[in-house]
Amino acid sequence: MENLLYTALFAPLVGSIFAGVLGGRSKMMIAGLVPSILLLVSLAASLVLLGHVLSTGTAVAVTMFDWINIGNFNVAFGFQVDQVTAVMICVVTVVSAMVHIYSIGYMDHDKGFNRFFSYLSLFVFSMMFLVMSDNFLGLFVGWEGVGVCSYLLVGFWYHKRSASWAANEAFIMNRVADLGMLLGIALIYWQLGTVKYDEVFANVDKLDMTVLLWITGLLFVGAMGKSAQFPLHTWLADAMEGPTPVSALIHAATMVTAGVYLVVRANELYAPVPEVGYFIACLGAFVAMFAASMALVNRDMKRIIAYSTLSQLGYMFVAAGLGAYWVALFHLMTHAFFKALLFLGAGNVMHAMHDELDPFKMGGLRKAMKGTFILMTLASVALAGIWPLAGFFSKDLILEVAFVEHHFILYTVLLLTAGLTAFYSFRLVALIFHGEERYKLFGIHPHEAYRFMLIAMSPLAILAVIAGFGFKGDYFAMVTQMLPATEYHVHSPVVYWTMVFGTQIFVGLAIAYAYIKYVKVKAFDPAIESNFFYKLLINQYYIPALYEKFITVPYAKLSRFAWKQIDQRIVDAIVDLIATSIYKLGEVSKRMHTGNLSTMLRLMTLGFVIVLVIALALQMMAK
Amino acid sequence: MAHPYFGVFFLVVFTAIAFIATTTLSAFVGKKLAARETEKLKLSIYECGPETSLQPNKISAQFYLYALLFILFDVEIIFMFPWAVDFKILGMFGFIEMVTFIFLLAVGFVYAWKKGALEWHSMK
Amino acid sequence: MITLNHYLIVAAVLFVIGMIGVMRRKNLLMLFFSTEILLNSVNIGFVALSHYLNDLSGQIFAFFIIAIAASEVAVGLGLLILLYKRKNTVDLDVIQNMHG
Amino acid sequence: MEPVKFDLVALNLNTIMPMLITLGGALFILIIDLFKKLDKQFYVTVSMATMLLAIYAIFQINSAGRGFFDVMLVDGVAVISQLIILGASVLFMPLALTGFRFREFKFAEYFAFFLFMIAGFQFMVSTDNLILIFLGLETGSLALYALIAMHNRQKSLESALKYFTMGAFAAGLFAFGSMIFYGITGSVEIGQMKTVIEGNNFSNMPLILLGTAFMIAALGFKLSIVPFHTWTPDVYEGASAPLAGYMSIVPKIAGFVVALRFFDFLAMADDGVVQTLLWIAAVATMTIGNILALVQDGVKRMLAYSSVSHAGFVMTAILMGTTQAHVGMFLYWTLFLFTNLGAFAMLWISRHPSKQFDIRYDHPFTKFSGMVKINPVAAVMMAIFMLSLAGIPPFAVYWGKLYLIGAAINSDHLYLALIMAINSAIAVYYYLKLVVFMFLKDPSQNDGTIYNMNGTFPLRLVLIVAAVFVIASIATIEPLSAFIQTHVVASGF
Repeated sequence: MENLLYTALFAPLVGSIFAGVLGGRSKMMIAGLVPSILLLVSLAASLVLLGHVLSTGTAVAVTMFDWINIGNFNVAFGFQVDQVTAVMICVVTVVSAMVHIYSIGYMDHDKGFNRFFSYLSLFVFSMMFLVMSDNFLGLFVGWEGVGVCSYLLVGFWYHKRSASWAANEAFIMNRVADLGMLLGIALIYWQLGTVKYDEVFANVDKLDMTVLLWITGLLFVGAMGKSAQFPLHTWLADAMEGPTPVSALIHAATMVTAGVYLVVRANELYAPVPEVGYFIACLGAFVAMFAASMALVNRDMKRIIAYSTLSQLGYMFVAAGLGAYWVALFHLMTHAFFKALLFLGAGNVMHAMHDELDPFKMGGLRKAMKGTFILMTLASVALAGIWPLAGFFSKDLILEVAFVEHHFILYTVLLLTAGLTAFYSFRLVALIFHGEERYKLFGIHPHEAYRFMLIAMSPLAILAVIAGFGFKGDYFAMVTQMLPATEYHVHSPVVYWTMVFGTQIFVGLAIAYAYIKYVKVKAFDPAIESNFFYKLLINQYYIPALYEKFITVPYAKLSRFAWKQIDQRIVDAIVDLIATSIYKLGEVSKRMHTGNLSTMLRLMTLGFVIVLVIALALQMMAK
Repeated sequence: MAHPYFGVFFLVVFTAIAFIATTTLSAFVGKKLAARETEKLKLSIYECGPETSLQPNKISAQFYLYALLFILFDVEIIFMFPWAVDFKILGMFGFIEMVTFIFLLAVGFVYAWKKGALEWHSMK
Repeated sequence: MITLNHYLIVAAVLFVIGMIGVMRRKNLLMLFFSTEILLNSVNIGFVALSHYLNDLSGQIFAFFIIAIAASEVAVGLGLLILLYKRKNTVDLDVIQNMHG
Repeated sequence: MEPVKFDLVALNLNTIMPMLITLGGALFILIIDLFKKLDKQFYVTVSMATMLLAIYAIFQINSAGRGFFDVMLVDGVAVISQLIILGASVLFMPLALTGFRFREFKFAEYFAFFLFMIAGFQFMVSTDNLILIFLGLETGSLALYALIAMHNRQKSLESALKYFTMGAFAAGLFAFGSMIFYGITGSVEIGQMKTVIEGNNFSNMPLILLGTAFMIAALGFKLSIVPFHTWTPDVYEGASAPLAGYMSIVPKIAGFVVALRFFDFLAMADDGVVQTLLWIAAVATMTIGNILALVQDGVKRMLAYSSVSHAGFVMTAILMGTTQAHVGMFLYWTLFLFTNLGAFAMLWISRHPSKQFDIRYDHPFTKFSGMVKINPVAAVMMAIFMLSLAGIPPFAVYWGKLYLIGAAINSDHLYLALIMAINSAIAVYYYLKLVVFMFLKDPSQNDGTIYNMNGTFPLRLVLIVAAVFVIASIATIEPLSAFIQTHVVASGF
């Protein structure tokens, strides 16, 4: 089992190194194939590990060696695969394996083909490291690793100014949040003297309430950054500058869910402080609604999906905040499948439309791209939460949780959001695939993606369909060995069925409305632009503008001041002075080495005399 | 002097200064004051008086090799004196040791011989 | 009466003479002479001490120093001859191609 | 007087066997050469066999202790240092099998001298008798002077002469120092000196300090302690690259062992004068070595100054006097062995007998510019050695530095630890200078093969072994330090 664990963890790293070695060269098919095959190996290993955990109910744990061993600070370099991790690694490897294969087609004509696979595999390795680590420090290392890879991949087309700006934005925002997380981990270590999950959780009751409040709060700040929760959400939409497979893998399925994973993983820390949990739930619900509203009007296909991701992350945090950790994790899993599918479909469309992102310039693509149309519709249905697809089982469950826990406001918000979700999803589908073929105006001849790309998407499609009713039972039985096994049942059957059918009907109506409104659209209607709500939403509630005005610009001014006045005049001068004086010293003493033997011998004698003088002087002083 | 290392630091600084000062001083003095002309004289054979003219028939370099070999083997004799003085006391052990010693010297001798160091005219 | 101190003073004086020679000489041959003086001053000291302490190891040390001095001379003269062949001088100022 | 009884068992010939083997090998080569002219492959094979046999003989010494009329002292320290000496020699020897012909390898004497030198250093480390130490020191050094001079370059003769002259002076200092200690204690054995001096409670301190000053000067020459280091850059520059690498390791470890035996008890005296002296010497050495390495233009000369600095770094272990420090010293040197020999071997593999890259240097920095573009494998290899020398984790020397700085902290030498850390930081600069040249500049040469044109399979093998060790040190560090620890503790240091 241990070897399997290592295989699952390190196979992507090997792939990354392989592709990285070829990084500087022009496109080589092998640089894509080898990492993909290694990821399939990793996937197989993960599945076997899942099977093992599922059948025996015991976790696989290994300690590689003592990692950091300074004084009393001792962190063993350990990994473990327990129930939660098993779910995570399977999700990660499934999605990333498919994305890898898909990318072989998607990045076909890109100059940085080899580099891309190197980064992508490195990301998978970091993500696996993150979820498999058995201590907070290892988690943090993985956390930073995925941050770096995300930076590299968002800025993959670094020659584009917007891409490198987005990469920097994502990186910097995450650093701010990571500081909180690091402080949280440091606080844990300071209080408990360990960062290993088992030991930390075993000693939670020893912690002071205030301290626990701080720890959970600080950890959540880290989670907010990575999962792009309000007010650190702006980077996610901008991160769509990266290649689409990256958006599918990192900004939908895996990395952004790391925040949820953290809360689920640290559930034993959150359990004693329901106040924090309630805050998380409220924030989650707010973000769900907030993001969904921005998705309503956006005219950028990828951004719409990104806002949808944001909104779904809100759902997950509601569940996690209310203590329904297994529900959160379940939604994480199903969401990973259908959202990755949605993104990959969007990638196909983008390819077909020559990187056009405005859905108002598309339309009627279902004839040209039948496979993509089916897959994307499937994903959208799943996202909307229509029975019997995956989204229904996980998302409706969250609604139920809110209802059962008597948080009716949250419930209402989430219900409305479900309607919005259905609306914007099918607005997109309708605009892209139905109606008139508006793209003809632009002289584009769309074509379907490579067949193997569609095949790579199909496992995700299958999972998006069956993950709900197929896995729920086993999943619940397995995961609740670790997580609190609260069943959420509405006791009155009348209320229950009313809720289920009510929701379905509500969602159905939303879909129908979207179709009616957008199927017949001929072109974008400029009249709507003067609408106040439209303005508010398309400008993302003016939040980026506010950030720009109140944080970025003053900060830039401050930095400029620090650079010009403090750094250049004082710090640099001092550093330069030290460096040049050391160098000068070298030049001076270099002159001492004249190469003349006599000088050398004299120096030697002189040295002897100096040693003698110092010795005798010291002897005097000692007396 | 509160800290025991204070003195050490003082001395490090002192040494560095003394080191640099004395070397630069000696270089300076050597450059400015050394009378170059006398050096030439010092390189002559007797270091004083008029320079000796070159010998018309130089002593062959082979001579030095002979001298070197002579010194080497001559000096090794001193290790035999103690043995010779205490021959009886050292007994068999001393004898064996000395035979080993002489054998090693003989190896050196044969080596020099075979290499032609003892041939007067073979030197190129 | 000549005591141990006299011998040691002679040894020390010889050593200092050798040391000054090592520092001042520009003729490599003279330089080697100086190092021989150094070693021989040590010999005097060793033998005197050995006699005074009534212990033989000092004299043995002296023997070995003599032997080593001889082999040192052999190697040194070998190098010196090589230098003389190439540069036609034994002035040590000619060998300062490497510096800094 | 009774005749001396001759008892073979009491001689404990095992203790002297490794040296006898190397000496025998040397004589064998000399004698063979008299009767038949053979090529260098044969001599290399014989030398390798001899050295491996000697290593085997070292492992056969099961009872550590004295032998040969109590002159030999084969304790754990002697075993480790002999292993380091022979290990470095085994790595060095294949470097003679170069692609180009170099003059020195034509002579059988080269290999004989080499084995004599090893024997000399072996004697030096496995005794505490000053006579034998002196004898070993001189045997090793005299052979080494000849080895340097045999490299047929104008500079080689110059460096041999410089090294020889200073060495002769240092020998005089060593002898005079021994004489003083003999006068104080009436013995030439370090162990008995210790007993006597500690018995008198250091009553003769001024005299002891006089002797110590002589010893510091004499050993400081061998260890290239500032200001006795002036020969180091010149000799390294003049000698062939592998020999320079070898010189930075083997004579120094022998010197360190002697210094360890000699200064260990002196440094532990109550008034701490000797300790302070060593402190100043070590700090001056690592700092000045570093500063001078900064301003060099030739890679070999830079490495020479850097090895001065490394010697100062390791010197600190002697003044600390704790077991951890002593273990760290041997550990550091073992790791340094592979790294430094590897770095010098990289220079060797790029050496051409006649082609000059620069008026003065065989290996100027500019020779390596843009190397990664035309010979990436060699560039990466070189970079690994440089990073290791700079003490960047996880490469070999990093662990040594960590161990020694840790020992400094544990023995309450906080300022020393700080200075060591600062010096390590300065050192990064000049090692990375070469890396920057290799990776960030435009190529200066047209042809990438120029960097390994002297290479043959044995040379590459040595390089690979060194590189693998440097990289894999993260795994080998544990067993290695455990091995050294047992041996050092067993010999009471």
